[in-house]
Amino acid sequence: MTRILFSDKLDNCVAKWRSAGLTVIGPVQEEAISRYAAVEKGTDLSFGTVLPDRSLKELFFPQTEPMTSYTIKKNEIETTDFTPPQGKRIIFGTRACDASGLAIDDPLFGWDYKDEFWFQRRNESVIVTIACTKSDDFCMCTSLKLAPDSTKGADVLLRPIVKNKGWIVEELTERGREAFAIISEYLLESPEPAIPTVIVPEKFNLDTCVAWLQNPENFDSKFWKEISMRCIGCASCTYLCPTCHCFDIQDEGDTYSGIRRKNWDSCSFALFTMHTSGHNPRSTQSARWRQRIMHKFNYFPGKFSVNSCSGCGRCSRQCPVDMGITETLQEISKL
Amino acid sequence: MITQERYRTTVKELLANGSIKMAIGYRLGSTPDRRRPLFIRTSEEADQLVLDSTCMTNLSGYLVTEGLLSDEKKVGIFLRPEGIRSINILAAEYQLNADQIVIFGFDSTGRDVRPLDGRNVGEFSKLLNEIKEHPLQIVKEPLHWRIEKMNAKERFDFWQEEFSRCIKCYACRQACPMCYCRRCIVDSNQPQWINTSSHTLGNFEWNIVRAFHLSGRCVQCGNCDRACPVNIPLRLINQRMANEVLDGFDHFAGLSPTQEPVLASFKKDDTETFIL
Amino acid sequence: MSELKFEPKIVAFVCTYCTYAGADLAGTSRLKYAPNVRIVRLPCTGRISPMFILKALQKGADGVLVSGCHPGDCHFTHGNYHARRRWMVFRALLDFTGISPERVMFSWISAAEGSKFADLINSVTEDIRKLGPFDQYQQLIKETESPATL
Amino acid sequence: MAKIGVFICHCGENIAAKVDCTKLAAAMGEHPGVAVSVEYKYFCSDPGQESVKKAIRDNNLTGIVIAACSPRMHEATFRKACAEAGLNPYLCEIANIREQCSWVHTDSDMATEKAMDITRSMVEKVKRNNILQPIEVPVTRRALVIGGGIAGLQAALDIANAGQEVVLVEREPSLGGHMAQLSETFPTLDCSQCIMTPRMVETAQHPKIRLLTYAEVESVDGYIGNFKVRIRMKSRYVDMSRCTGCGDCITKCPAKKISSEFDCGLGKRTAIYTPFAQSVPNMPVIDTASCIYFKNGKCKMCQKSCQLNAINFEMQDEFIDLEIGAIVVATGFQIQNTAVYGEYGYGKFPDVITGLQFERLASASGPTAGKILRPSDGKEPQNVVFIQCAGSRDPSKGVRYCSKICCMYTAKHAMLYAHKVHGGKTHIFYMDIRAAGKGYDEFTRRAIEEDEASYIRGRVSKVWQENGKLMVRGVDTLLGKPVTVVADMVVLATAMVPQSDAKEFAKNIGIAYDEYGFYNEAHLKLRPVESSTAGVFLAGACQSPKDIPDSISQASATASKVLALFSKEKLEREPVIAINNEATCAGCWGCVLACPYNAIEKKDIRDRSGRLIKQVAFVNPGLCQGCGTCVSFCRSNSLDLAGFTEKQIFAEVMGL
Repeated sequence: MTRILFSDKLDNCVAKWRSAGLTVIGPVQEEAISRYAAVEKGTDLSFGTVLPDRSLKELFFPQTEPMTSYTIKKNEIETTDFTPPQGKRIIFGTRACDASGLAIDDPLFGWDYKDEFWFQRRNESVIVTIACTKSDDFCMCTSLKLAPDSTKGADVLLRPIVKNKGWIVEELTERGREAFAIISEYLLESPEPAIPTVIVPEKFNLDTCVAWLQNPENFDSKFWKEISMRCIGCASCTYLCPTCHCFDIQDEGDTYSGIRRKNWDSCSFALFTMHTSGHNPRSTQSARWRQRIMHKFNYFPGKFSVNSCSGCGRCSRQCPVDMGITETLQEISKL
Repeated sequence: MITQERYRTTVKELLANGSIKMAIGYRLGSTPDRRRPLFIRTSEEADQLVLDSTCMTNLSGYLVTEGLLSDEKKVGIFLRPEGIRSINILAAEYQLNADQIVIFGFDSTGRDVRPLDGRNVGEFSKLLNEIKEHPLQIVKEPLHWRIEKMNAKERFDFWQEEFSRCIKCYACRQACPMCYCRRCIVDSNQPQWINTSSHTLGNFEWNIVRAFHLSGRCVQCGNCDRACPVNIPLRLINQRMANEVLDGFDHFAGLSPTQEPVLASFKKDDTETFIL
Repeated sequence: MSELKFEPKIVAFVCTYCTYAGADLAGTSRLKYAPNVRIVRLPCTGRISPMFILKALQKGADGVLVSGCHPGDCHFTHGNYHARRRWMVFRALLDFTGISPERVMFSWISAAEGSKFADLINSVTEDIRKLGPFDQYQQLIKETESPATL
Repeated sequence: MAKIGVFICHCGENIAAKVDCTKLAAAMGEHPGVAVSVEYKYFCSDPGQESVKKAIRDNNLTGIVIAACSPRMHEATFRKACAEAGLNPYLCEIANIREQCSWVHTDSDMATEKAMDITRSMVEKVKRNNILQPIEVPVTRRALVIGGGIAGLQAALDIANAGQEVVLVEREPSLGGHMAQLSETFPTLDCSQCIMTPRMVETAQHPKIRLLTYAEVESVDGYIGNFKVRIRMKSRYVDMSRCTGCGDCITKCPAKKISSEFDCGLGKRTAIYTPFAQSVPNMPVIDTASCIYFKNGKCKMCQKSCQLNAINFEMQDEFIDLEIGAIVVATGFQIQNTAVYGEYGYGKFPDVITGLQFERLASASGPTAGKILRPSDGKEPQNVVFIQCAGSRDPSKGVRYCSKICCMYTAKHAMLYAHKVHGGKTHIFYMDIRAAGKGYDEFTRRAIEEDEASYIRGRVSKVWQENGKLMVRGVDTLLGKPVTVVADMVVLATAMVPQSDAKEFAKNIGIAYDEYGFYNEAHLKLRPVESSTAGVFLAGACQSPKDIPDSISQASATASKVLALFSKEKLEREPVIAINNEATCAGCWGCVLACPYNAIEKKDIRDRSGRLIKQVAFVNPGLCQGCGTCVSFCRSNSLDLAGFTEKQIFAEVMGL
């Protein structure tokens, strides 16, 4: 027997969680895009899309985050730190790739300095992943040795049952159990079978690719130039990526007071590595694209033993010139 | 299909006889409805050329890639009329030598693709003048009507809502053939005129300054609008500014390779009814 | 709390040869006008970039005035003609994005028009007072000062 | 770390009565970066200035703000004080709290608040001020005068007489210009040649003047004080070092029926010729278009006749390169082609002539030796009709402007005619009589009252021929009826227009011109003799229609400008100029187009091997006037304006 959360009870659950002080967040279809956003009612949630346009990352690592406000006084500089936001929240209906992304970035944000903004939010969030029953041409979790029902990063895994009537609940962590205890009255024991998880075909052989990338000779391969020739150098792939985590610290304000902020930055930009002298060690777009791939599949795993990619495919899906990790690794596989 | 085949042959011929060193066109993308830029240097690559009504991207921005034109050899490029106008502006702003560009012009109605006569940008001046005089009736989308009915307060709220989504990925800028600056003003930090942070104020400043910098230069190719991953209707602003310079200064961006930039020139009798 | 009267904040960008001199003339003529305006002196209206206007708004201006020499009077022969084009375009852009032309105004004031300067400052101040504070823009500024949500 | 001094002036009671200076000083004293904040009754007084200087020295201030009257009053005073105290004068800013604060506001609290904003924003600005040094441009003390008419001669002589070198370029074979063609001049009726010729001779003989006739300016590069000018010496086919001007060649030349330009087609000349008898230099040139040898390869009569072997048919154009410090453009005017007025019959009826042709008829050295004889049959005309504004003030066919001299010369013509043809009758059709000038109105009154010129206020619609007479149909608007006047000769007061190549020439030397092609002055009122390009000055009718006294005054004015420029070895200029960041410049050249002074050039950036990498804008410090129009155009923010930099203005606005 399995416990089932029926969709018609979702409204009740949302109300219940909210009254227990949790902010409820989930996939929302807005007029222009879909993304994870706070909702007041269960019916505001939308589970129809393969994947929200924007990734889960931004709920933990927002595009701009004030850290400290400062005022330059006559003899000293007064500063007031922003504290990481307090408050528990439940993120209901993430995709496995998005949830995995959080787990991938955890070691990064904690290996020497513990980023309090990231971990405060991580500790206060319950991640409820819904296993995928649909995929599109860009999904590639399986190629990354993950799966549409991967539990990585999740506190609870839900498996949809037929006719979208609800989800089979698998509590994975203590945090997940606590959150679902709040709505236990709406969880029913029932023998409904789960819809089979979607089969995402494998697009490339990761091991082959990694081996190629690790071979120092290939750093200067002309492959990089060919594959990135059409790259226009925008940051839509990095900013929509659930694992890309680069940021820049900026002081912003008038001449004697302002706010120090943490802003997203991207290795796609020429300015990312530009030195004050004017010299740029990554002076070409191909060097920047190579860095992105190397970082995700060579340097990052070298340090944290995990690839910095969860296979969501947003980089390819959104690319203005139809590039992406998929194509690059596919081409590397063929080399 | 006929157009595509003919152009494949032409490109092969021109490559073979050394008239061009490369042609920039389109090929199939990762899904059936996608086309991606293609750099043709060999006959085999020419066989990958696809030309159909879904080829929308204005490829002219690739021409200003550093070093591409510095050997003074010619480069071919597939362009819709908007793209041809881009070439004119790039030439007028000294970013390229128009004589180095071999244009493979095309346009489409519905699913039909037809070639445009001419190879050098100058040969399209009649066509472009016709477009200026008889602009394609832009089908007004519901958003147009909505914005037209708004008062200033509502328009402000509308745009702030749109800009609040912006993540400052600069896909609009990178996709735009006109954004060829070596250093964008948003990346200039002494002083930092535009807040780099992606809060709504910073997003507003960025988008409005980009629109200003494109005024009189935008050809409405739609690259920015298509590139925007968060679907901000940038086309509406650029269209509005194009109308403004056309009505105000009779300036139709990209009409000729010697056209004076509208904001670097003036007429003594320019309208000034708004000045107190 | 007592009802505080709204005092508009107005920033004026002016050229030194005409409008700044006109403002000086208003002073030497001891004309009285509203104290709400802050003047930024530039060599020529040609030097006035649209960025200045945006920064004035960011500093909380409820209205911005840009002013220079009449056409034909420019000390630099045609800086003001260039400025006029930019203004027209930028003004249309602001208007389209919801910043009413009533908040960003342009004028020609010569060095001899001290009284025009005083009158204009008075009328602009009153107009902005009627429009009220630019709450919408100030809301944007406030947002930048609040912690990231969620 | 900034150490700013703030000095708040009471200006007696002028500021202190409205602005709480003590509060202001206290508040500024608390502002970051402010080391000194003091108030005083009169900072502009000697003790006031001394206290500022002392504060600068005692505190090692890095910048000062004087909160006082307008910078237009005392900026120079306090900058000087700064310099005397060892602080760069450009590290001083003025906060205008008098003209723009205390004098114009009634509410003391609000005025104080405003004064604080103004002062604070200037403190923020001055923190970002840079040390600037006046720009020094070396000056080549040699002037180029282009045009050998009366304006050019006057400018050349004035400059040369002051001891400076002059190169005078005239494209015709002789000096003289239009003035040499005139018979008598208004309002004195003295002989034009008589006052002109001595000037021409003086110029030619002047030790400081290098005269280059039959020469044209080929190109002008460089900038004020440092122009590089290339002159094309057109081949005369006469070796000037050998020719003595004996005139034997001219007498022997078989091609004698060539219409004389100098006589406006009323006289004839030879193929080897001097334009007129008093030509300076008095050395002939060969007109290759008319020369029989150049056309047929046979003749060489002139060469045979020349005892001095001065004739050289192989001569080629030569180029002279000159270093020049200042240029006076005095390229003059031409008269409008009257063919546009078909109804006046010019060209169709030989006895319809232009005013300039009449000058030649009336001139003692002219084709008729000063007798007024009509071109068709050489008879003395008994009735002459003058038509004024034959081109001027006529937007439909002619030009919109007034040619300024025609009212006067038509009156003069009527008088000359009356003096030469006793009993002759003159009718003058006019729109208005514009006779503003010393002795001018008196002169036209004389024409009417003493010489019985009959003025008819109205325009002429048609001139036709009937029974050997010219019939002039016009309207007398004062009587309100049409009139027809029978005439033996009709004289048209044609419009003065720019030289036909005026625009091309302006582009060549880099100056601005108006819709007609007259050259634009830098400022119509304040800088009427300077062109838009620093170091290039305008004299005479190339700028707008002018009479002789005006041309000469303007020429002398240009001379004084040139001499002022030459008074020092180096030209010192305010360092408020644009500068370009070459690393970020994209080379779109919008700035080049926007610059009112042509101060922005294209500069090549090359790598070590000399390969061209890119071109960027370069602001010529000699030409930039510091308006900043280029800066706000520059999309990449590469250009900036010293003294009003982006950083300074940003800080100023952010300090408000």
